Amino acid sequence: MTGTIRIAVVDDHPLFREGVMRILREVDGLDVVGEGGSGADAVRLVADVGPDILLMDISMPDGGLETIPAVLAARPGQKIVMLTVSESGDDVTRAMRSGAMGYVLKGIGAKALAEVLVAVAAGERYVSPTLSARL
Amino acid sequence: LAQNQDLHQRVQGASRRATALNESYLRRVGADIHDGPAQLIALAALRLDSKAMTGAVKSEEGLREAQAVKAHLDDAMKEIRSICTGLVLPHIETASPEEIIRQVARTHQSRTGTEVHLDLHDVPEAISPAEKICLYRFLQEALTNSFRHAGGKRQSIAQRVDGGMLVIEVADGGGGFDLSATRPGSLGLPGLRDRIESIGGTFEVETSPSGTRLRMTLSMDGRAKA
Amino acid sequence: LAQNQDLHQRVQGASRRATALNESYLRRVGADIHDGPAQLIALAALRLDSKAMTGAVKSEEGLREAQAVKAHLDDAMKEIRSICTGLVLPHIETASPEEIIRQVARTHQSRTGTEVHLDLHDVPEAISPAEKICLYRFLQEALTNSFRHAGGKRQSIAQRVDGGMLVIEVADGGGGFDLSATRPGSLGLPGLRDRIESIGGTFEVETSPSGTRLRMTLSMDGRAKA
Ligand SMILES: Nc1ncnc2c1ncn2[C@@H]1O[C@H](COP(=O)(O)OP(=O)(O)OP(=O)(O)O)[C@@H](O)[C@H]1O
Ligand SMILES: Nc1ncnc2c1ncn2[C@@H]1O[C@H](COP(=O)(O)OP(=O)(O)OP(=O)(O)O)[C@@H](O)[C@H]1O
Ligand SMILES: [K+]
Ligand SMILES: [Mg+2]
Ligand SMILES: [Mg+2]
Ligand SMILES: [Mg+2]
Repeated sequence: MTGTIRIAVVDDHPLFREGVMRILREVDGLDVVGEGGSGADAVRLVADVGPDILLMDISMPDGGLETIPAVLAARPGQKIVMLTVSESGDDVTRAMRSGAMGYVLKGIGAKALAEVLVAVAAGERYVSPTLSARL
Repeated sequence: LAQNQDLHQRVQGASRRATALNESYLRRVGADIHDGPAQLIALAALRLDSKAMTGAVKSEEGLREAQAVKAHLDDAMKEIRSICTGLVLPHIETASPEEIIRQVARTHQSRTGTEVHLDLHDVPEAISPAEKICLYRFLQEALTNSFRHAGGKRQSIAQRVDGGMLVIEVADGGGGFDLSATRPGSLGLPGLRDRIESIGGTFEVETSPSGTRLRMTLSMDGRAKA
Repeated sequence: LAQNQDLHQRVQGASRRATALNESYLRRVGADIHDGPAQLIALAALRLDSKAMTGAVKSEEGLREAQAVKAHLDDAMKEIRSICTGLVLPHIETASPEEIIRQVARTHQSRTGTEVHLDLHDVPEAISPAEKICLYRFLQEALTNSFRHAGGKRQSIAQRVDGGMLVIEVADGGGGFDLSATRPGSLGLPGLRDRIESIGGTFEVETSPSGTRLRMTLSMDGRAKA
C-alpha cells in the first residue's frame, strides 16, 4: 500500500459518525478527510476534498442510494462504500448496480471495517457475507 | 339498495382508515428503532473492536469476554433488523403486482432457505396503493405461516383473473390445521381477513391434512390487464 | 330505525376490531423488542462491566473506551424502553378509571418534569376493558401533545359525569393551533378520533390562542357511579 487511504464519512447520525471517524483515525494507513450528514454534503465533499473512499449511510436526508449517481457524476470513478442498517436485498442490488464498491452492515466491528476499506481502496468489491447471497 | 351501499361503504371506510393509521404507525415505530437504538448498538459494536479497546485488553480471558459481548450485539442487531423488516413496508408504490409477488417470494426464499413456486397469469398492470399494501401483507403472512406451521413444504403463489376478479392464492403441502381451534392470541389470519375485507376484497381459507390454501380475491372492475 | 342501528353497529364493529388487532399487534412488537434485542443488549452491557473484562483492560484509554461503549448500550436500552412504553399498555385490566387517570398523570409528570392538575368528580368505578384502553391512549396522546406543542403549560385533566355521559377533558394553556392546517403525517389526533368513535364515544377539540382542550365523552348507560 502506497500512502494513506483518505476517507470521507457521511451519516446523519452525529454520534455514530463521530465514532466511525474516531476508530478509522486510530488505524495506521487510514485517515478521515471530511464528514457530512446528507446526500448534498456527500456530493460537495467528493468535489472539494476528493477522498479515496466515500463511506456513506443509506437512510439520511437526500437518501444514500439516490446520492450514488450524483456523486459519480460529480467525480467519476469515486469509490463508494455503503454503511447501513438496511439488509434489504433490493437496497444491496440497487447500491451495487448504481456503482457502489462496497456494502457493509452496521454492527460491523472496527477491525473488520478497516479491512474492508483497505480492500476497496485496492480495487476490490465487498458485500457483507450475509447479504451477498441475495445479489 | 342505496342505503345498503352506503352502509357497506361506511363499514369499509372506518375499517380502512384504521388499517391505514395502523400501517403509518408501524412505519413510525420502525423508523424510531432504526434511528435510535439501532445506531447506538452499531456504534457500540464498532468501538468494542477499536484499537484503543482491543489493544488495552491484556488477557486471553478478557479477549474472549470482549468477543462474547460483540456476539450479543451482533444478535441484537439481527433481531432489530428483522423486527424492522416486519414492521416497515418496502417501497412498493411504484412496483407492479407482479414485481411485488416476485419480491416477496425472493425475500422469503432467501430468508428461510425454502422454495416458492410461482404460477402467474394475466397479472394486472396497475392496482391501487391500498391494494398493493394488502397484497404485500397477504403474501408475507401467508408465506410466514407456510414456513412456520407447514415446514415450508411445497410453497406456491398462484395468480389469475377469473370472471372479472383478481385471484391470488398462497398454498403449501403441510399438514393443515383445525380452523375452529386456532391458538388464541394469533393475529395473522384475523388481521388478514379484516385488512382484505376493508378494501372490498374477499378472503378464504381452505385447509386439509394435505395442505393449506389462502385465497384473496379483488374485483377488477374497469382495470387494465397486462 | 332498526336498519340505521344495524348500520351504526357494523361501522363500529369493523373499526373496533381493527383497533383491537392494532393494539394486540403493538403489544406483540413491544414484547418482541423487549424479549429479543433488549435482553441481548442488557447482557452485553453487563458483561462489559464484568471483572473478566474490566480486570483485563490495562490502560486508562482502554477503560475509558469500555465505559463509552457501555454508555452507548445504556442509552440504547433507555430508548428501547421508551419506545416499548409508548407501544405497550401497562396492566390496566384491574385498574379503575381514577387509578388510570392518576397513573398516566404521574408518569407524564415524572417523565417530563411538568405538572398535571387533576379535577376529578364522580369517577365511575367500572368501565369496560375497551373503554379503559381508549381512556389510557386518550390521556397519553393528549398530554404528549400538551408537552410537545404547548410547552406543558397549565396541563390539566378534568373528569365529570354530565347528563348520563362520562366526560373527560385534557387541557393546556399553550398557544393553540390551526385545526385546518395540521402537519400531514401526524397520527395522534386522527388516531384518537377513530379509536374513540369505534367504541361509540365522541371526540372534540377546542383550541384558541389561549390554549387547547380535548374532550372525550362516553355514554354511562346503566353504569354504576362511584
Ligand atoms: N399454513 C399453515 N399450515 C398449518 N397450520 C397453519 C397454517 N397457517 C396457520 N396455521 C395454524 O393456524 C394458527 C393461526 O394462524 P395465524 O397466522 O392466525 O397465527 P400464528 O401464525 O400462530 O401467529 P401470528 O399471529 O404471528 O400470525 C396457527 O397458530 C397454526 O396453528
Ligand atoms: N396541545 C396542543 N397545543 C398546540 N398545538 C397542538 C396541540 N396538539 C396538537 N397540536 C398541533 O396539531 C398537530 C397535530 O397533532 P397530532 O397529535 O395529530 O400530531 P403530532 O403530535 O404532531 O404527531 P404524532 O403523530 O406523534 O401525534 C401538531 O403537529 C401540532 O401542530
Ligand atoms: K491513522
Ligand atoms: Mg441514517
Ligand atoms: Mg401467522
Ligand atoms: Mg401528537
